[in-house]
Amino acid sequence: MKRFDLIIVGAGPSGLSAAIEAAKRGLNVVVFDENEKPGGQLFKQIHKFFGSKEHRAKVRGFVIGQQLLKEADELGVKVVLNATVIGLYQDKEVVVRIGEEVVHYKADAIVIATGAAENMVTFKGWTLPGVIGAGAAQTMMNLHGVKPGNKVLMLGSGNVGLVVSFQLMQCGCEVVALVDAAPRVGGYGVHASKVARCGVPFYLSHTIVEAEGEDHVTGVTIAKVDEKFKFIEGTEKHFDVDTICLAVGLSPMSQLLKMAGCKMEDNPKRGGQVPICDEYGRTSIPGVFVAGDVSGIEEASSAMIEGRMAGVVASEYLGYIEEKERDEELEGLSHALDGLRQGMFAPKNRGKQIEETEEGIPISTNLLQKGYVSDAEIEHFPGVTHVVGVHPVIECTQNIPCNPCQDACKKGCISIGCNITSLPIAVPGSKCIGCGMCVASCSGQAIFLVDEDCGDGTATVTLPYEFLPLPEEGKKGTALGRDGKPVCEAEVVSIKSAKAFDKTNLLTMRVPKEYAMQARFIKFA
Amino acid sequence: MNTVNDRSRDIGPFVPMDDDDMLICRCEEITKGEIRRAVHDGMWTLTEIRRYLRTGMGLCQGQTCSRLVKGIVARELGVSPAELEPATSRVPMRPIEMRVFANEMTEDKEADAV
Amino acid sequence: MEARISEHPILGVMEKGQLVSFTLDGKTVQGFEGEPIAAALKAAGLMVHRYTAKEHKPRGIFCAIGRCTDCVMVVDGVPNVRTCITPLRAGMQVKTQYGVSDRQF
Amino acid sequence: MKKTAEVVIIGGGIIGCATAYYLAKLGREVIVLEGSDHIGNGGSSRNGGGVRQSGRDVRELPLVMYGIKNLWPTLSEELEVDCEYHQDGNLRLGKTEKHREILTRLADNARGVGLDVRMIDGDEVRRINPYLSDEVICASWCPTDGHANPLTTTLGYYKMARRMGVTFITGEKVVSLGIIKGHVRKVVTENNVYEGENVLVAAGLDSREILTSVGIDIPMTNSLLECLVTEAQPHMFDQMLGTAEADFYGHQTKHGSFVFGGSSGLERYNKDNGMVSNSSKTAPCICRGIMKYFPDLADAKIVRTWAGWMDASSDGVPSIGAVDELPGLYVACAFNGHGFGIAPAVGHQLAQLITTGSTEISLHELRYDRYKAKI
Repeated sequence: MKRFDLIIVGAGPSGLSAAIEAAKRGLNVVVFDENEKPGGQLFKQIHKFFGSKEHRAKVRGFVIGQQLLKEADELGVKVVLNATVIGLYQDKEVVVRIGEEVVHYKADAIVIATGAAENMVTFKGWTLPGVIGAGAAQTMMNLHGVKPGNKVLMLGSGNVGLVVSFQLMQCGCEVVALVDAAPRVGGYGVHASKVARCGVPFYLSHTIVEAEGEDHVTGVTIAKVDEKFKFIEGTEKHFDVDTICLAVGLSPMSQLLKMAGCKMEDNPKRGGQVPICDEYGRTSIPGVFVAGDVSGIEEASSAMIEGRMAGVVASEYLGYIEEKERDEELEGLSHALDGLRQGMFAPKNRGKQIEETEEGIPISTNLLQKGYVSDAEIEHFPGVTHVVGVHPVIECTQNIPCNPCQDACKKGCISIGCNITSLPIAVPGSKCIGCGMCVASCSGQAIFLVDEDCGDGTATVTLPYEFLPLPEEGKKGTALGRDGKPVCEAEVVSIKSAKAFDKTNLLTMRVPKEYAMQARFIKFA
Repeated sequence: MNTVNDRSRDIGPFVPMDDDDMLICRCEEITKGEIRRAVHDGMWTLTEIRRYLRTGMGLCQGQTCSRLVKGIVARELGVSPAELEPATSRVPMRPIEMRVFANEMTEDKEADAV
Repeated sequence: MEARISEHPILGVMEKGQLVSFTLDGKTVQGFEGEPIAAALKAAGLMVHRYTAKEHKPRGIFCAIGRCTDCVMVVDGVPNVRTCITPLRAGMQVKTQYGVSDRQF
Repeated sequence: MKKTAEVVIIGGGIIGCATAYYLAKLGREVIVLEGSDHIGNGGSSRNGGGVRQSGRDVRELPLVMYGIKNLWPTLSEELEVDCEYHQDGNLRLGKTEKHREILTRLADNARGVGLDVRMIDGDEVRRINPYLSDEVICASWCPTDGHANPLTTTLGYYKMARRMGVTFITGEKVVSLGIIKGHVRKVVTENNVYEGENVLVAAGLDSREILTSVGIDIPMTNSLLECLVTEAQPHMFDQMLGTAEADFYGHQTKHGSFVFGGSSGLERYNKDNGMVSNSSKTAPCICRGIMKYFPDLADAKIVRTWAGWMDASSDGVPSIGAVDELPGLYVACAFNGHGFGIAPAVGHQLAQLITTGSTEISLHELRYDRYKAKI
């Protein structure tokens, strides 16, 4: 039987990262993935990632996927696609369906990096065509270039629901509402804000009563729920939609591990049924390792580090490196992982209600309940200052592990400091030259360049714009506030695209100066 | 480790609910009411529910409904979902045609396949 | 094909295979070779892929990655084909599935 | 928690559940102890669903014939569950002259005890089941055989017995039995001690170790049997199928899926890792076997495979009845992989035996102490 040092199941961020680390150290590695394309969810993630440089921050997910694949390929890793691992048997025998055959392989070590599957919720009509998972929407629009629908209601305000809502708008769908049964937005505030300012209303403490339609979805009714998640009569709202998107969480896809006989546990903090493993992914079966969402739901950025850890641990397990080298590597990787697991959204804070930032500033209640920071609240944050001339307004209001903006400004206008989760500060006395690198670099699209008074009664606001078609200079539109509601008329002054901006166009609009601190998006008739 | 489970423990009567006709297992078209009723008929483990009703035994093998079924059974029994052991995972992880499953690659070709 | 995204602000113009013809319940439809059958059908405006065995209820795309098996149809005479992960080829005969066959109830 | 009863049954499989049900019908107080976490977790939910008489040893035929005549036809109504019982005959298929010999001998023996079973040729086989390939040259045909759903039947017995007041305790692994004044009364588990006037050991292969504690031995060993099930397919046929070689057996279920069992020849030597694990080699082998008989099923997709231990005795026939030398003790084990179809009759007769001391169908040939040296 053909034998490998290391068989990896899943060519997503963690699987590929494990493969790279192992191959670097001389292991003979093969990666099997059931999909036609590698990269796991990375190729559906078209937004810029958070984190710092070591986490590949401000690089878009699908580009990270391309980078990982290239690196793996250069190291001689074999990535076999359309290869479904159908079973994991005793003695680390892996049976794979490849094309029209099944093949038996042996491995000295196995890394399971099968990722996660979407959770679902039930409501009347949930089986109708047109009710789809958020992942399905991403797959259709970002992999296959087909719009999942025209008018969409999104259920779920976690990062997936928020990011996918934005992606839906980017490909030309209308998102009529974002609904969540929880009383607070679950995902990053910056993701919520960029959706809200496009005009998507948020309905927290609401959920779906019924998906309507005979043969497919033609409408949806939502209603408010009480603390026990029971519908409150008389609060029903109807929307005409053709698509309902469900983004209600993920569960580890750990069936292969259970099949292999790994000790498992049901751990709600890690998202469900997961293998019992140590911090480096060692399961109860010697030589079987796990990495990424399969061992606990997190972000792709942490999955990549976990993958690298598993690759390092497997290398030592098979004698390709000494314990000392392993421990040194793991120390560095642990440090990187710790960096990502900080801030208000850290796994350790799951389920906690955080009332104020690390700096002691109250968290915006509007942000949590409606998806945007109010005009009054935004003034409390250290990134928001008022100085003469063009300057960055950094509307980053939660402690999340992310710092590209600090590096983006060569003039030192933005500072986060060594604590990656600190709120960015607009540095007093610094001189902004209006280059816009900070606007394009902010993965949360939370930085604006504002000239509050151009001297002629107008102000200019430069905002990140990732939609098509790009408007021409001079085009008139309506400026929308953070809440997505019209605030005033606006005119496009310029639209800048540059390679360094990586598809984030900088749209500068002119508005009456009294709206300089309100106008945050522009809509064209 | 198995845990002693006296199936005569009183879990209260079956009380009909408004959404008992809600479909839970999309493949086998099993409703919430059927699942709740089965719990009261003594099916207290996810394995028993599955064997009795076919939930999670359809084409998708429980990929979609297993978490939902777990929640319903746990509520009916008055325990936390984490206490319920999920049904066993079985080969094949995805449906596979008999002709393909039957077609095992010969050893001389294994190296070329990857 | 209005459901097709002609140009995406981030992804640009997507690379696709050749435009080919296939049939849906006997009618000729077009799609790109190699894309999932379900993507071609979605672009052609199809919502209902099958009707269920017990309740005869309509189903369509749900997970789009081959897990939920809701989008199965009868393809070239074979029932239960997951259209979301089966690549389209010219001349395929795709039929709405009723229960486990293409015979209407 | 209840710890004493008139009857303590060890084993919550179909034998234990059916016996408990019929005992409860006769007004007896029963406790059933199941070692695993689930009712019906052994062969009861892992078999191919055959409810057949043909192909069986003549010693067990009277019992199974009794069940098919008197119990199976009304079982769904009685248990208030769809047992999916079909009585559409059993084809035991042969592809070679050697197969014909085996099948003819079995058929002749069965006719000797009054079973309607006859040999038919390949063409007649294909008239009954047109999907069978030309490789089939003969079959034994028993029109009163059939199949049912082992899962719903087993759990149906459990449900009704429980409803009638039987106490079921799962996760209660029996370690030993205890004798009090010459009478088997005590049942010791890992956690508790139970007591009954009568104790029935129906714990499959584990029965051997349990019985050892009171000095009774039933020679048994284990063998791993594997099964698989396809996705639902359009309706094709209703017969139960088997082969002379026993390389596969099975049927199409009411749901449309095909359930097939089979072997690779390696089952006696499989390695146990603490779980009942499939071998990587068997399912492909079963598929190849099936396709020789049913080429049309090549595109049917397998959705699930599983394995189960069979409790095999040296003569291939179960041990059922009272252990005369130890009053209060009864056994029902070593069903050799075909205990499902016979289970209702076994439960029914054991309930009679435990309650009245005698049975309608003689169990003499199935005595626990019948095993003798060959010379």
